[in-house]
Amino acid sequence: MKEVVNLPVKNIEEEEYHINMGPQHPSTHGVLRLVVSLQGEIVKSLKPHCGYIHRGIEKMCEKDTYPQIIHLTDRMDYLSAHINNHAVCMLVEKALEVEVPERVKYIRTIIDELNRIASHQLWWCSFGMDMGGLTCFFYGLRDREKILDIFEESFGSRLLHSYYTPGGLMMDIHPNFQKSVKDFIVYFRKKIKDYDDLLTGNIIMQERTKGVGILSKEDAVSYGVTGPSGRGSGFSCDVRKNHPYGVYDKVEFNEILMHEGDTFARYMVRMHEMHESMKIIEQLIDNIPAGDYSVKMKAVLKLPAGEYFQRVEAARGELGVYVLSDGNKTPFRMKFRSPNFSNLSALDHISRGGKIADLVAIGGSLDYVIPDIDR
Amino acid sequence: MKEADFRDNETLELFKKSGGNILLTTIDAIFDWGRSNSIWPLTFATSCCGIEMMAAGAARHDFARFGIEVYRASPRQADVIVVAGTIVNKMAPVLKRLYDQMSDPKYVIAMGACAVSGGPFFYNTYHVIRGVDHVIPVDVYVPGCPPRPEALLYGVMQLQRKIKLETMRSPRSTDDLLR
Amino acid sequence: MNFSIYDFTSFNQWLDKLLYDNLSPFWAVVVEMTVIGLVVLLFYALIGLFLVYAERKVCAFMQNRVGPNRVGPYGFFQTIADLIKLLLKELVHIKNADKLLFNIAPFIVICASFMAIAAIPFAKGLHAIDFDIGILYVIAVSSLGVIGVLLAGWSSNNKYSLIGAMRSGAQIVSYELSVGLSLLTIIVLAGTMQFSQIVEGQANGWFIFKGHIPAFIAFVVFLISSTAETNRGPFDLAEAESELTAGFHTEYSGIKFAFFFLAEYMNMFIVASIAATVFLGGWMPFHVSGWEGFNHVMDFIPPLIWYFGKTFFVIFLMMWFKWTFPRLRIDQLLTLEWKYLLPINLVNILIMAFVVLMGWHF
Amino acid sequence: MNNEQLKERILGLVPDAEFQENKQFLTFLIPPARLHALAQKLRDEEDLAFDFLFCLTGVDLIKQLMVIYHMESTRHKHQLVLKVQTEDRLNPAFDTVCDLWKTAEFHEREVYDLLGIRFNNHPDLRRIFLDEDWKGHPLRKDYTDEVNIVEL
Repeated sequence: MKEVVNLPVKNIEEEEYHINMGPQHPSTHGVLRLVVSLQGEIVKSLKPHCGYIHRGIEKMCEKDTYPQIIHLTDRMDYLSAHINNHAVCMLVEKALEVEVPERVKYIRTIIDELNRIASHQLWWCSFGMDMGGLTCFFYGLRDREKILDIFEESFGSRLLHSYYTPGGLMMDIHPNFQKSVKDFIVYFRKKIKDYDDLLTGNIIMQERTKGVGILSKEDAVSYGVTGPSGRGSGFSCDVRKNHPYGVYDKVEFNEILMHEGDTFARYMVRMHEMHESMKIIEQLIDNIPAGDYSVKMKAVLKLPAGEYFQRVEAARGELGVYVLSDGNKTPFRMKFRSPNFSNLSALDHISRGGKIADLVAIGGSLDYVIPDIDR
Repeated sequence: MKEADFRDNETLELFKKSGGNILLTTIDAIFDWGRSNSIWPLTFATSCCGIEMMAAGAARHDFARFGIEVYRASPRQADVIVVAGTIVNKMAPVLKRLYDQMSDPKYVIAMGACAVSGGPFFYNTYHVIRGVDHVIPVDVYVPGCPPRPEALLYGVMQLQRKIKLETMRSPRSTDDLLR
Repeated sequence: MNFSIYDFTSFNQWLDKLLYDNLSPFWAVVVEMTVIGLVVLLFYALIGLFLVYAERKVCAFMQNRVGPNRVGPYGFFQTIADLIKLLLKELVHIKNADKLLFNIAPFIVICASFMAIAAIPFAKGLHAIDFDIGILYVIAVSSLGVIGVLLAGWSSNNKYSLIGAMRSGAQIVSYELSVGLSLLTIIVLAGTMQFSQIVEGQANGWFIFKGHIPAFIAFVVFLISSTAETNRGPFDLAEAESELTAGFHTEYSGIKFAFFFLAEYMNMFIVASIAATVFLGGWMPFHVSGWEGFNHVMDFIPPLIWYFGKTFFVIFLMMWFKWTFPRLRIDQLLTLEWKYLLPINLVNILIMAFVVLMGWHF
Repeated sequence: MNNEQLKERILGLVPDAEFQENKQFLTFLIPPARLHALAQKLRDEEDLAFDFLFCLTGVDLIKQLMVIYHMESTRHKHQLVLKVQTEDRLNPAFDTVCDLWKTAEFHEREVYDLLGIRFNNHPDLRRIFLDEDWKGHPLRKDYTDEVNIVEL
């Protein structure tokens, strides 16, 4: 007689349903892969798998000279390319004890802030798209083109500029620069109201984001969630305030802090930051001092042996650059502390218990740029 | 751009010279007209070039004019995969799989220096595929780091031109055509 | 023999007579049905293509773009190019998919929308069949489509598809209620379910005006719930692109995908024409009692123009929704239906019944 | 707390910590065995309160392997750098700190992936960027790969 086999009875309630989001998925903003365990529509847990765009930039840096490295940093977080350049330039300047002219500091600060606005505009586009409002995408990109026009006028490139060099700038700003920036501020002050009308005030959007994906302040600090995402949880992590660089110590601006820690708070922090950035630019644009746009540097830059660290506030959070130099023209070890990498680590924690749609909204509000995670 | 400049590469049109039966050429013309005017891209971007691809779809450059705005997230329904950005060793099998999942006829545009040749990540790195043509066949290369949206549009128009030369007839050898 | 674009009854009678005079009754019926079928099929394809084009232009207009303009004048042949391409695209056979159901699903979806068109009156005398339970028929038939969606999701052997199908099932089953009840409100007022009589009943004023506030509420509820029933944004959870890549039709390619694509637009056309017929008077011109001259001018505009004008107005409203609102979450979607629309609807019917009883309507 | 006081405090906690000169940060090289206990104290004690680990770097010093912890106190705004080293290049291992700072989980996985340094008690120590079957650890100075690397 055949033996009766007792198959293990599975409890359907406890069974999990795994789906792969990515590497090609519209809401992962690139090639991130999230393995999501679902129970019905509810996210039980998720595991991020990175590395689908890991290009080994840190290894390349060990063979490249410092001016070459600047070009690689552009391609990490391409949406805040200038700010990444700024970090490396300041690090080299600090190591060589070079003081850059005031004019350079002013211009760098203005362009950093323009870059931050452009980045937040693109975030708004993609956040709107993640929420299902496709028109947001076009509104945001329409206004972003205006900033790209300013960039193109001054340094001839739209996205990756490598405009900063150790010791100053690649070239002087275009004579029209001040006028076009001022025009843009006037234009964007008007247009940002559209953003509020279209998405911020929308009942569906508010229902979907308020109270969703809550990240407490303690967790934000522990996970190292910085930038607008961290400030949405009340974590005062603005490098511009805490460790001022450029001319941030000379301008008046507020560090936007919200304490709810939900998706809507992260959204609102970015919306307010665009206003703050415009405020900073307005204070600086008329006061750019005359002078050289660059100081004379040696042809081959050799950093004295030692360790150097530079922190800047990129559009998505704190970017840290660590260099261990052995006195050669190339770094011995270079490490980028990328904001998105730490922000991503919190995704599992904050999206548990939400729905799939919440996961998408949370991902949009963390605003990750995958090449910056993978480097 | 002037029409003459656009057509400065004449090798493509040589393929058309070989002539054929009127019924087949008419059907060819209709099919090619349909295919070339409805190229739906796959939503796929790996890095910086993806942003310029988005910009190409946005209000200023608006590649909906060519009927390309129907971004399909599912590879089954897409016609062209615009490889926008670096492809690394870990991504290569995924890309191959995406390409295999697309239904024929399918086309590939390699957008940006990374996809064309590895670009800035050619030397001293251990994880980058130097050119996406090592993984999947490429129809049009669009150089630039990243290419401007206009460049992508130009690439798409060249792809349309290429599609217009497709035929159902059995292919002839290149020597035959160039004679 | 006088044909007029105001009344197609005489044309129908002439055609009917012609066929019966020349053929045996059996063949006359066969020919009649074939002709009607072909006309409806052609109409279906044309409207579908036009709607896709219209949507692309409307969304371009809302997004500061120009939309298709390279293929033909103003890009008018864009959708024809798309159709040719989709027809010629490879049909991917999915391993481990349920072959029969996988292949049959798009046909169910398209047949459901195809059948619903039959009952809709386009002008006086211009409809395929005039049921005395026309509204009931349309509601019943149009909700058959969900079976196709469920089958597509189930048989694709794809997890995204399954989630999309389940969402769609929950959504359509719930919103079907609101659609039915909001139409019921008007049936209470009209006292009939036959489309031709409903339209006739609006000769001296459209129901949305005749029925006071309850009719207007019913119209709004119908608009919301019919948008949801057609799986369009902001209720496009079944295909939610940013969440489920393409939802239930993730695995479909070529012409089968085109069927889903077309069915979506046709469903939109159908619900829009029901809205136009039941609430906005169908092909009836706009009349204000007492203004004879004005009414006469209105009568001069052919009913087909009235009908399509109203339908496209409603379609434009639905496109406007889609391109403005972000998508709802599944629990909010069900909350909206069961906690808000349904109670509002039930109360609304009571009020309407009361209004009709007291004779307060016009 | 300024750097002088902080230095006294740390040396009080770990007498065998080696102070290193650095212009920017207060830097200590500490024995690996004391890492976790010290990190715990650094995070939990009221006057130290280093709650924000803003960078975790692995370095290959050719002879040794080193891990660097950059930390900051969000309350007191002071910063500190800890280093741990090992000469064991075959089986390097340190204690994990990801139970103290959750951000360390990903950073330690990165260090493991690129430098091959193991972290004891880490909950999920897998490669994070490279494939599971990838051979070697690319950021090591002795890493060679004739197939993939084109030297300039």
